[in-house]
Amino acid sequence: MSIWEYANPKRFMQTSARALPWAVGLTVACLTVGLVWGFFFTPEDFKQGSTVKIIYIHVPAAMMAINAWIMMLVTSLIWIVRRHHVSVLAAKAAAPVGLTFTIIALVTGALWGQPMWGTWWAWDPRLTAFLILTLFYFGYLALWSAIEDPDTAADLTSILCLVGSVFALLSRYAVNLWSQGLHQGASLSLDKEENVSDVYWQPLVICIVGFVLLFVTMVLLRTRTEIRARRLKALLARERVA
Amino acid sequence: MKALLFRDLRLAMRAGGGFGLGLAFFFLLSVLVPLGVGPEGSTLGRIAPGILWVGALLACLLSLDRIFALDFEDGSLEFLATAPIPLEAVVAVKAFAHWLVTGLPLTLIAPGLAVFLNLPPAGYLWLVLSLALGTPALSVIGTFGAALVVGLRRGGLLLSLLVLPLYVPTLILGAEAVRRGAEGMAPATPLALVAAISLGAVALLPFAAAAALRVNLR
Amino acid sequence: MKALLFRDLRLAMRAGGGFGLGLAFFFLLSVLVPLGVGPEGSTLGRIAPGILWVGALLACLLSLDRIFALDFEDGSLEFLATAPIPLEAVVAVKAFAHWLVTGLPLTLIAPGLAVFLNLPPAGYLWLVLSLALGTPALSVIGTFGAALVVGLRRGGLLLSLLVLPLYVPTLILGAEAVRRGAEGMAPATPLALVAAISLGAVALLPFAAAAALRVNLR
Amino acid sequence: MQVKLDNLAVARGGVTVLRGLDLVLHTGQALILRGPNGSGKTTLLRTLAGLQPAAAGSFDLAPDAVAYAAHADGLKPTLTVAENLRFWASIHGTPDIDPALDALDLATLQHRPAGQLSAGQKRRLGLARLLVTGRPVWLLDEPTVSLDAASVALFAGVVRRHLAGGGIAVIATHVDLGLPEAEVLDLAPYRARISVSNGFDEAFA
Amino acid sequence: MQVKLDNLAVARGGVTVLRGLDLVLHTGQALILRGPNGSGKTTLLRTLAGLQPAAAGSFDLAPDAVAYAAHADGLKPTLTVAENLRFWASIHGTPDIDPALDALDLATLQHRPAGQLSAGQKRRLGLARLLVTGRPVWLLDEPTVSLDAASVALFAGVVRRHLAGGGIAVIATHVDLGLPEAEVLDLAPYRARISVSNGFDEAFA
Ligand code: HEM
Ligand SMILES: Nc1ncnc2c1ncn2[C@@H]1O[C@H](COP(=O)(O)OP(=O)(O)OP(=O)(O)O)[C@@H](O)[C@H]1O
Ligand SMILES: Nc1ncnc2c1ncn2[C@@H]1O[C@H](COP(=O)(O)OP(=O)(O)OP(=O)(O)O)[C@@H](O)[C@H]1O
Ligand SMILES: [Mg+2]
Ligand SMILES: [Mg+2]
Repeated sequence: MSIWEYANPKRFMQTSARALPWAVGLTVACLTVGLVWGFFFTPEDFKQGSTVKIIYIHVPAAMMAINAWIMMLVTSLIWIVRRHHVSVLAAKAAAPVGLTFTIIALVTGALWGQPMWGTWWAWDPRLTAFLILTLFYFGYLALWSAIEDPDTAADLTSILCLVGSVFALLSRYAVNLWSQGLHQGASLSLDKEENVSDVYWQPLVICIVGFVLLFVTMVLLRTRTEIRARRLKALLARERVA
Repeated sequence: MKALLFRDLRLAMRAGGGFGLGLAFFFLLSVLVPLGVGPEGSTLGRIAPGILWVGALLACLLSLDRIFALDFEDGSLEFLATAPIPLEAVVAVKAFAHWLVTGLPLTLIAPGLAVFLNLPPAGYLWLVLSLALGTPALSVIGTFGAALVVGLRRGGLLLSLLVLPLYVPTLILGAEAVRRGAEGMAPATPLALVAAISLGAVALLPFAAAAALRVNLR
Repeated sequence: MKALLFRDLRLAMRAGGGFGLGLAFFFLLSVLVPLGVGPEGSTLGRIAPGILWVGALLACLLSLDRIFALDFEDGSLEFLATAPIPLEAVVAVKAFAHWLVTGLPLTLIAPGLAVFLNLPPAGYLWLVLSLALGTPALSVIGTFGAALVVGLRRGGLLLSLLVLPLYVPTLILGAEAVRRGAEGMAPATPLALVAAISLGAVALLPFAAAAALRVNLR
Repeated sequence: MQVKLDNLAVARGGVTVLRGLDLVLHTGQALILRGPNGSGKTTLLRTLAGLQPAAAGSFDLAPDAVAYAAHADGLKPTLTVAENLRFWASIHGTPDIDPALDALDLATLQHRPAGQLSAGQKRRLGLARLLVTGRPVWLLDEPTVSLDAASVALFAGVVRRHLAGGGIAVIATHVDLGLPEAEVLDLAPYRARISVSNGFDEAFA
Repeated sequence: MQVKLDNLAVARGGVTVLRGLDLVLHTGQALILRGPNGSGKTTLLRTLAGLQPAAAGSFDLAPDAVAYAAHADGLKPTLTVAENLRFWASIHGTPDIDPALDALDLATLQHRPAGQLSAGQKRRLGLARLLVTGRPVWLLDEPTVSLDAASVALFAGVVRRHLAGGGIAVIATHVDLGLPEAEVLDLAPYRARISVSNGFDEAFA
């Protein structure tokens, strides 16, 4: 059996129905452990005080915001090449989730920026690139909602997602050339020495896993909703004709 | 194809066509910003490269929805899609016509408007050069955006929403080149990148745009 | 009349309608200007009042051509002109609907965008106040402009050209009020003038607009 | 109720196309305008509807007695059939749209967005608007374009009922409407000849 | 030259409207599509023109053999009649527009901007475009809308000459075109019945 079998809506509904309870359970477990550990059982930073704990939301949200877009890119490609409906509906389902993560990252970043940098917002490359990502999410969603016919919408948004990804990447480089950064670099890389100290690191990893699971759960749920909405629409259309 | 180009140019020149209006918008923005921001010369000089580029970008943007919408509404686009020229060529010709009507005049008039905004003299050459290299990208990207929204009634502002983020790299790099030029630094790197974006966009986006058009005509 | 208002609002909310797009444009401009101008906070803070006002103005401007053009194209406008409500009331209702869909949300979202542009904190209150008092003028003046160009195919950019000069006083005074507020000076005089312009425009322009409409329908 | 044309001339694009129209229509009467393409039927109807001034002569018809149906139907594609109709009904103060929906057989389509109708269905909706205006004088410009035979008959019935209820109808058309009782006016004799007699100042008519 | 439909089904807005169309048309043949409003004539013509995919089945008709005339005429109001036509002529590589102008009696109007034509004159210009495409298969959607009787006859002559020259025409119409030799296809029997058999997933056709 090939993996494409799961792109059959019926098949997908069955499998996802079985997977969902597990996904929900794991998500709740990871997030509870990670956040409680992070918020209540780690010391305060000597420099940042308790604001350092924003990291447990900010960093996972920021990571997932980018990964959600990447997932949308992949599923959009699958739709363009193989025309599996579940694939493109998963992209559609992921967009609002990704957008929410993006906004969470922006808001937590802003809350963090106020004590750390003395401003809610600075035109730092990473922040700017993130803002542009937000724009792409909005554009993508706006295009979906503007088109009536679902297949037309799927095709056009997939093309937009593809082209948009290229330009998002270009923006990232352009922005680097344009401004020096305030924001810290990657602190979770494996090959670097100066990772965040262990006390912060372990709960952070759990939180990141929790956010990944949260994303998967949300996307599964929303994809199921999209499939149902699509069926409902077909039923209504048929009733109209009858 | 030549027929299509000439028709588009002729339509642009006729009453109610787009020629000159992009230009007018560019002009008005360069006048409004000093009115809004206040008359201090030094501040204006500092923001001039950015404002001029933003102005050029908006002027392009505002004329985008003419590219396909009119042809769609009166049915010509369906006839063009069934005509013996590939849709990719139609898209490329339309982008080129848009550039001739918008991007080129903008580039030529920009130094004049830079005077209003107090751009330092060292920046003039780079302003013209960066616009000349960057506006083709704006036209092609815009044509792609217009192809995406062509089926929708008055996609105009949705179009802006879709296209503006795509314009970001060109804008940043173009304005950066002018700024560096105006401050006496070397503007070669951003300028080369702007040219690269233009080339890439011209080479690849017509295919994406034609695909989008086909979907929209369905 | 209430029916007309509700229809216009409903159309704006439907797919392809104008709601949110003016907002999106305002947002985009506030983001693009720093990208063009460069990231320095102090420069941005200085130009913020002007840029925000120019942005609000352009966002209004871009949604103007929807006011009558769609109704004209599908023939509704002729039917409305022969309907038992005075054309002046039609114009006023349409201007009001435009303000509800564009001016009001702009006013509400402006403080959020001011963050991006580093507006000094003292300016926030005056920003909201000046927009609240000034955007009705923008809508009414814009409706008048839209009535002038309604017969022309894609009058969009011609419309900009006609309306922008009419927007100038509102822009100058509105931005000045915010700038004074941001710098801790008294913003009362320009603010009062903005309010006066709005009142005058709301009271008088619907008559001019209705006259223009009648001519254009001929 | 009557419509009276008194030596009326109508112009389009600065050129007079019809002149010398003298005519009285009474309650219950229908008039069918005939004439080749470009003879000025649309121009005449627009003038009677008060949308453009008469070039010469005059006519007696209050603008608020007129319901005009042009080539374009004035439909909003994103609103449903019922929403479109209800809007015009409330503009004209008509409380109920159901009679109009039934008269043109639109009841089953009423929840469809107007943009998704076929050409003939759109046309039926456009004609239904006439009923909710509640106005006595109908000016119809090629009302049966795109309609199938059954709908044309339906429409003829609607017009007949309107006339019976004391209405008046002026209809421009090229095809047979199934209204044999209507008077037919051929516009050919009224075609304006070009006269240069009154000198250059006719450019400022 | 032939057009072949093989168990073709066509859909609009995600709903199949016609199915089971089997049909062969040969050189010189004209087919008139009849069916009430909303029966799917426009949808069928658009599908044959290659503008939308077939919902099921297939048809044999090269896209570059087709000239499609829709409800909209594709005219630019600011270009003159001759300019409009010359554009389509050069797109299709036809050197000369005079025969087309003469065939539809547009020669006297050729320097008028298309926006200033009356409804029927516009339509004639739209039909003239068919002649300059030089393509053998004409797909016409209600071509005689707004035409007066003389123009309808003119148009019938044009179609007849096209057929005699080895062409094919498929024409959707509600009125009589004066082409008694054409075959008539009533679409009623092909109306798609609703089948629920293939379960929910037909939503993802
Ligand atoms: C609105 C403002 C902000 C935005 C949009 C933002 C965005 C981001 C993004 C995109 C990442 C990258 C995640 C990744 O690379 O996978 C990140 C990570 C991070 N941010 Fe922010 N940030 C903001 C403000 C701040 C502030 C004010 C601080 C603290 C002073 C901060 C501290 C961090 C840290 C420590 C990381 C983890 C770095 C890493 O592991 O890669 N951020 N943020
Ligand atoms: N906008 C315009 N500007 C100038 N002349 C026009 C305009 N519209 C129509 N005309 C011309 O005015 C004359 C009358 O046009 P009108 O539309 O009234 O004709 P009609 O009888 O309705 O024809 P049809 O049967 O084709 O609809 C025609 O010769 C036409 O070419
Ligand atoms: N854009 C659309 N979206 C969804 N459904 C549509 C759309 N356009 C038409 N339909 C529906 O599809 C069916 C077929 O429409 P079509 O336009 O092909 O009919 P037609 O035979 O051309 O009718 P007419 O004689 O009125 O032109 C109709 O029921 C119509 O309501
Ligand atoms: Mg007419
Ligand atoms: Mg049809």
